[in-house]
Amino acid sequence: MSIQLQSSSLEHLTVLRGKNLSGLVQSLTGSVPALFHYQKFENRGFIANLGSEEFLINLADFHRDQLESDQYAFQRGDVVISISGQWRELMSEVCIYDFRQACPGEFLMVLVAGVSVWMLIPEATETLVMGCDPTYGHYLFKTLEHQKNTSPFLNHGVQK
Amino acid sequence: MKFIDCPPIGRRALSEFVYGGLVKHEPDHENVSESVWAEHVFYRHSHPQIQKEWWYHRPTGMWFFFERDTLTDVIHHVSVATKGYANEA
Amino acid sequence: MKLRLEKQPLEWIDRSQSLTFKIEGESIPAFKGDVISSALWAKGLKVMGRSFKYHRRRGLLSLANHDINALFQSVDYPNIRGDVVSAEDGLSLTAVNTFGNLTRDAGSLVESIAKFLPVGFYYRAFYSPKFLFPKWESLIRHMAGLGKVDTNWTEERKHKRYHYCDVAVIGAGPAGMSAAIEAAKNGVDVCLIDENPFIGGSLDYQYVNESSLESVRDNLNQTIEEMPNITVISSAYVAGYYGDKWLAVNTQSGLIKLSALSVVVATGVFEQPAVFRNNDLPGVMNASAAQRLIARYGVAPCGEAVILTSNPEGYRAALDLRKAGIQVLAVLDTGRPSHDWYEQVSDLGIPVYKEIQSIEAHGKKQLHAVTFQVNGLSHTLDCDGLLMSVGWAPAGAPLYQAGGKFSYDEKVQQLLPKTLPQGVFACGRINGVFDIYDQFKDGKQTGLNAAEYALNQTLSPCDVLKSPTPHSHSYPIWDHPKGKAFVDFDEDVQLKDLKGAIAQGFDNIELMKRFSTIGMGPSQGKHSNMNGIRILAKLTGKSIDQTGSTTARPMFHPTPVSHLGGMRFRPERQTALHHLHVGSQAKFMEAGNWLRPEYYQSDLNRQACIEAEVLAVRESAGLIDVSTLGKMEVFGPDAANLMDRLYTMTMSNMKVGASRYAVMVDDTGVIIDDGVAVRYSENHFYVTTTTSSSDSAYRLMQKKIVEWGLDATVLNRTGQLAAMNLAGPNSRKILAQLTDLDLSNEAFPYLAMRQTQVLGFDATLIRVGFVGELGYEIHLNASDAVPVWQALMAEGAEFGIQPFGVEAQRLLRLEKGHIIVGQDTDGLMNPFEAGMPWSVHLKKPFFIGKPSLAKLKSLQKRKLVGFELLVEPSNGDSDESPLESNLIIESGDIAGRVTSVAWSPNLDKTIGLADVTMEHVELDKLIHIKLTSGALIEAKVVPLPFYDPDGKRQRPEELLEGDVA
Amino acid sequence: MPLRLLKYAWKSPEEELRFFPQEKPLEKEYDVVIIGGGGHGMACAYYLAKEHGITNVAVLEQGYIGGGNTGRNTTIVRSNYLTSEGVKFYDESLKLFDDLSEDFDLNIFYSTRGHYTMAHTDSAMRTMRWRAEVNKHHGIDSEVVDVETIQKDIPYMDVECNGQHPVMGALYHAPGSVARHDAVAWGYARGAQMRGVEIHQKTQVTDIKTASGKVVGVETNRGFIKAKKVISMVAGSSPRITNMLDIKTPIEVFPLQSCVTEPVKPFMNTIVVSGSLHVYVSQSSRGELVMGASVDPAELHSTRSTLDFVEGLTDQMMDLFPFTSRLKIMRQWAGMSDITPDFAPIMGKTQIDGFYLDSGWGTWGFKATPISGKTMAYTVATDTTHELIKPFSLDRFERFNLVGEKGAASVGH
Repeated sequence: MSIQLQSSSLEHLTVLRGKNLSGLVQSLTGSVPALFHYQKFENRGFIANLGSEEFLINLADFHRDQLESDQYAFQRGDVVISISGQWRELMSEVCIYDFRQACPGEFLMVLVAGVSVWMLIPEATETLVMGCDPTYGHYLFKTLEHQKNTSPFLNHGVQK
Repeated sequence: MKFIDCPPIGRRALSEFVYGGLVKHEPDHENVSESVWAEHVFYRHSHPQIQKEWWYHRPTGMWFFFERDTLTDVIHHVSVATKGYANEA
Repeated sequence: MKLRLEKQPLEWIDRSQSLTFKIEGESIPAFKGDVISSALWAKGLKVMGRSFKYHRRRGLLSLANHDINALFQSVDYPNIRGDVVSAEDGLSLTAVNTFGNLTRDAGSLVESIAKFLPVGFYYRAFYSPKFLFPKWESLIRHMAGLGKVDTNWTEERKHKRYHYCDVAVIGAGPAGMSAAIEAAKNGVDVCLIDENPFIGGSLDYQYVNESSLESVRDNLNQTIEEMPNITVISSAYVAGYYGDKWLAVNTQSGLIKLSALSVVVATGVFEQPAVFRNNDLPGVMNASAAQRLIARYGVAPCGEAVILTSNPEGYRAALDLRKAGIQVLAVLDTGRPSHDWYEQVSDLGIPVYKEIQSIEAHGKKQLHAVTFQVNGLSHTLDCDGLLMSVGWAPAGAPLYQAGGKFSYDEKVQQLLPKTLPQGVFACGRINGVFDIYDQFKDGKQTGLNAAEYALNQTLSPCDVLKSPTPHSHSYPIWDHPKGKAFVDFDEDVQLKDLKGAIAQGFDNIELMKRFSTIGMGPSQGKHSNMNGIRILAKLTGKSIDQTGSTTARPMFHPTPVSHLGGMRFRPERQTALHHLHVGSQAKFMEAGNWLRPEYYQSDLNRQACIEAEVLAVRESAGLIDVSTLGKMEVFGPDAANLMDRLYTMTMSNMKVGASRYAVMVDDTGVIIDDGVAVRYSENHFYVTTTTSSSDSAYRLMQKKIVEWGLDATVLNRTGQLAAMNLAGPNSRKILAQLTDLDLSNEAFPYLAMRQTQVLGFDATLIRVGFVGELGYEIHLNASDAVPVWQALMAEGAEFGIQPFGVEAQRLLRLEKGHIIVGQDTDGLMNPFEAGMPWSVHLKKPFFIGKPSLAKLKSLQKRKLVGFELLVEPSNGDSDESPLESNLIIESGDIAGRVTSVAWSPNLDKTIGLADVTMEHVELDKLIHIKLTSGALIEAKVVPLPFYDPDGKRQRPEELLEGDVA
Repeated sequence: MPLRLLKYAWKSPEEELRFFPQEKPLEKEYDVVIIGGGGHGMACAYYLAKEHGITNVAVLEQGYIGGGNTGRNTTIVRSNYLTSEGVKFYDESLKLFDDLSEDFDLNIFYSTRGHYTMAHTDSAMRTMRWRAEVNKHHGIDSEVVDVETIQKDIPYMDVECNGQHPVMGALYHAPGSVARHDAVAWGYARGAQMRGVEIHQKTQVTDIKTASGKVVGVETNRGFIKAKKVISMVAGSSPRITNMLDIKTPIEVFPLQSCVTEPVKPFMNTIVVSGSLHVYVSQSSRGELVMGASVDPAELHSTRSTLDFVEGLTDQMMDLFPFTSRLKIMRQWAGMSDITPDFAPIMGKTQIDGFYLDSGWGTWGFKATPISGKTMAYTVATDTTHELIKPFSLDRFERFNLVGEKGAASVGH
């Protein structure tokens, strides 16, 4: 089964918190994704809606001076893992979430191998992008690699 | 192992949640008697019943209210814990 | 005697692939596809195991994992089940629990004293005189247990995975297959699970020779193979039904945790042995076992067979044996048959004895003859096979675990599902449906209903198809004055044992089970519980339903630890500076799921390394990674109000740019966390928590914001930020090299906070004094931590800066009398007891635990105090030092305990903190520490802090501004 | 061959003396009604009869004798508690246990194995030393041992724990024992019955009646029974009973699960507990490894089993004992733990005259069986709270006078 893993970081990853963030996001990108959805932009850019008072963004265009009062931005150094190929199969070993319900465009926050991660659910054949707290990054990557390399389920599936 | 339908985050496994205890109404600190306070802190009727509980969803950091039957473990109602909700009604 | 037959139409073995394995040194030929038991039987080795208590010879009983007669040991595994484990080339096995081997087992001497060992004998002896019990116990333990563990076995961990479907069908027999197909036709995803390597169930061993079913069988198999929405999981069993339709499916690759919307239980029935004298002789087996042996492995169960039956299935077995060329001497029917198979058997000229009244088997090492009575006349037939077909018990484990209820149906003489939880269905023989065509129909109806349930549709009505006639004998039990009528083969429980237990008052199902151990062996009652219930009901004069049954708990079959445990998913965290610590020879210690440098190793011993780090901080400069502290941003219009409510001290009057110690208590006033809070702006605070409570404190903060309805936000930045503490008299000089900020006392006093840049990176600096020297805590983005640490170390090199670890910090803070929450405090300590009454601002209108603290203030019974030893251990009679948790003993009573203690190289004495009762808190009071050896040494209560009491070192500018307690 | 077995050899089962006498008809009134026919209830009845001559007693059991937590625990007995109150109480219990077989004329298989509580962190080591010091002060055999000692005594344990959370030392408690749990309940039951106490199984208390603040009797599924003294000894069902009297308590009920492996030849002679890894294990006389962990994460009045429990437990077991990966889990089950905020029991009188409570047993009820029965019997018979249970009164909470057992009890069983 073909699965590739790659670990990286996102230079402009930022969490926005505060009031009237929809307005800010609108001015940055021209639209606002629905709750727990994301929109993709070029150069790994994206903007994800985590609720009326929170957005996770990776946009080179964003600058702190665009913030109004009661708006806060905090840099994020998440470890970002890209999984290409049959990522759903790999996830079935480490994540209880039923990915049958995950649709492209969804921003999913879920536990993977005991660590909280976020994911950008991609189109069918595209690469999954997931991020986690940087201090868990080495553990998560190591764990996923190990599962990928050793699991009989990834080689044979559940069917005999 | 259970799945719970949690608007707005969908059908989620209970293993993603942390139990946060009963939803209780804290007495006013200014005028509370010692016995009322002790009752609030310690005492309750904890027989099997449907009770309203705090449950924390770890990946999103959201608090939910579950109305759960402590006899059958059936969760009858789920809602996002809205601000100030616990102090109402 | 060779018992291998000609090729059978549906056999599982591949005769083109031969292999050899060994049992106790003897070579056994086998074909690929054989199980251990079938290969042994084929070779004529009918003694496959020795029984648990009496070491009696045991042969095939169920050939279906319903008993453990054939249990083996290899060099790698204990308790290998011969009936279901494949014969592998080169495998070498021995029997388990023998004192010798299968042929000669000294353990069988036990049987000669069996009359002294009635049911529960071990409760009645061995305890008096008391001192002898350990000797008896050792003997009992010697006799106990099955396979042997080799403690040098390496760890095996299998993979686990989750899988999701709409309808899960357990059991791929005629009903289960029909259910799966019908559900799939309705457009849902189906998983069909069967414990055998091939689907088919009874179709493939009980109905092999029914020519009318050939096309039906082919059709079912082909449809299942072709339907894309049916996933077959074979060689897999449902170890347990859990929670809301979660099935733990154990496969040979590992555990599949299968979640379904509806579940169809088509697990069928376990054939139950009859109970009569010597019913355990090798050669006496269930009729279905004989049919499996022939159909799957092409092995004859015997040369000359007698069949004991109470149902049509026994006749079907007779036909199958005859077809395989085995002589059937007679069919012994407990009733008066009238069905088609009986006619067929009669037509073949096989004698049928009706309404037989008793039965008994004979043989020494294996079955030689059967004696039975008809019309008061005794008959004996010499034979080597006695096949029992007297009834069935539901394989109901998943239904019981799902909360289903069974009740006894007198018509079918079987326990049938009575009420089932929503979305859980049963079909086939477990449902009492015995006609094969009805089984297809029942499966189909049920499959439709399961699909409808999964699709949230109204369920279609079902016909009741259960058998109009019994398929089980209501009491297949024939007593004999000489006993040896076995009910539970695993545990060697005989009919007389159950009678004994009941007679003594263990006369309800659970007590009888616990006293006699029926059903408690590895088969968990699959072949014994039903007979046990029948016996109890009969002897107590109750109905089966009144008698009830024991609970069928997971596991369905014993399930390997390696499968259940699976891979290790134990998250571990590393700070951004981890690799620098590794490069500096850090000795790491675990702190929750973090790794932290305990100290940095050099040529010196541990203690000397730590002391060198301590001295560097006191004399010049040290640098410690404190990134594991919880780090929370608190902001929003109500941020100040929130901070006031969370912590015992007032936070709202803190100035922007200031810091303050922060203690959090729970509702009962117990200290649960501490840290440092700073104010970035009117509506923006930043607060640290202890390493261990970062997650729980964050959760609590979020919860309280919701509960109190405050317009504030908290963000957990623990992993996103790094933090380090630069401390020591030269810290200012070193830091000044990396920042343009005015670090002078006037511009940046003690307890102040400044947001600035360090080495060009955004950073927060806090002038803290945890270790009691001039010092700066630097908080910054984790990605910037490495260059800043390296620059500080480089700039500090000329001052002899040292990285220091947790141990040095613990000593440094002890010299300053600062507590560590969780070490100096316990699960009940409040701030008054911790010696920090100044941290409780009871004048605030509201904070967590305030009413408790208001009460506890006047109830103080103990307090943390500082102490120093009067005589250093090195100067005393012995050199034993006090340890943390040594007790304070006054007038013979416990008056407290040492919470922290260390020898201070700076003060040249041993100092510590002790939690003592209020009678002993006065300064200069002598207290007595009881050393681990029991010796008492004297210590004196002294003021805190021990070191630099005026705080001149941490704030050389004297008190200028800031928020001082 | 012990001589005792000879006398059974020549009898048919029917000739044997009944272990339990035939149940007598339920009377309309008793001096004392004990709710709950588990170990505690039976022990209380036994001591009421034996030591106080009170025999007009009915034990009402909704199921069968010993069918609650008595039959669901992992049978460990120890006294290495953290507080003086706990240590004294459990030490008395151990002394009683030691003589029970002879008292009962029934072997309860009281087997002294030695009990290790492994410490995997600095702070656990401090707690172990704290317990050891308190224990020693009260004359309990208890000490902190180092890794070398552990390895010598349990050579098959992986003290490195697979590289994560290695063992740093342990609390060793030589008197730590196991006993055949069912036999304890049966022995007390028989002893009580022989002295005239009646045991009524399948008799469920549905209400407790009071008049002017005093107990007058209990309502059951078999009718009303008059009694001036009613003792609730129902562990996980305590909140259901206290609710009948509108008594609020700090008790919360959590499932506590256990499991056993298939039997293997005995190789493990000690009891091993690891607080950090949430495992405790001993090997029974049948050869099964009997294992447990901490309570379930949320309140529940149920004895259902979960997969999460057995997955977690086996995962941690393999860290301590790698070779157990090749054993199989045979059966899992659960009991209901009635847990208090300070992890100490609630015992003695209540605000209702004539209603006595024995509850809050958390995960330690079995080891307290003899002493609970004895002290509760004393308290009920003399109407004076027994000295040993004074610290465990229900009203300690509103007085903010909690017992500090939380530190130690959370890790040991």
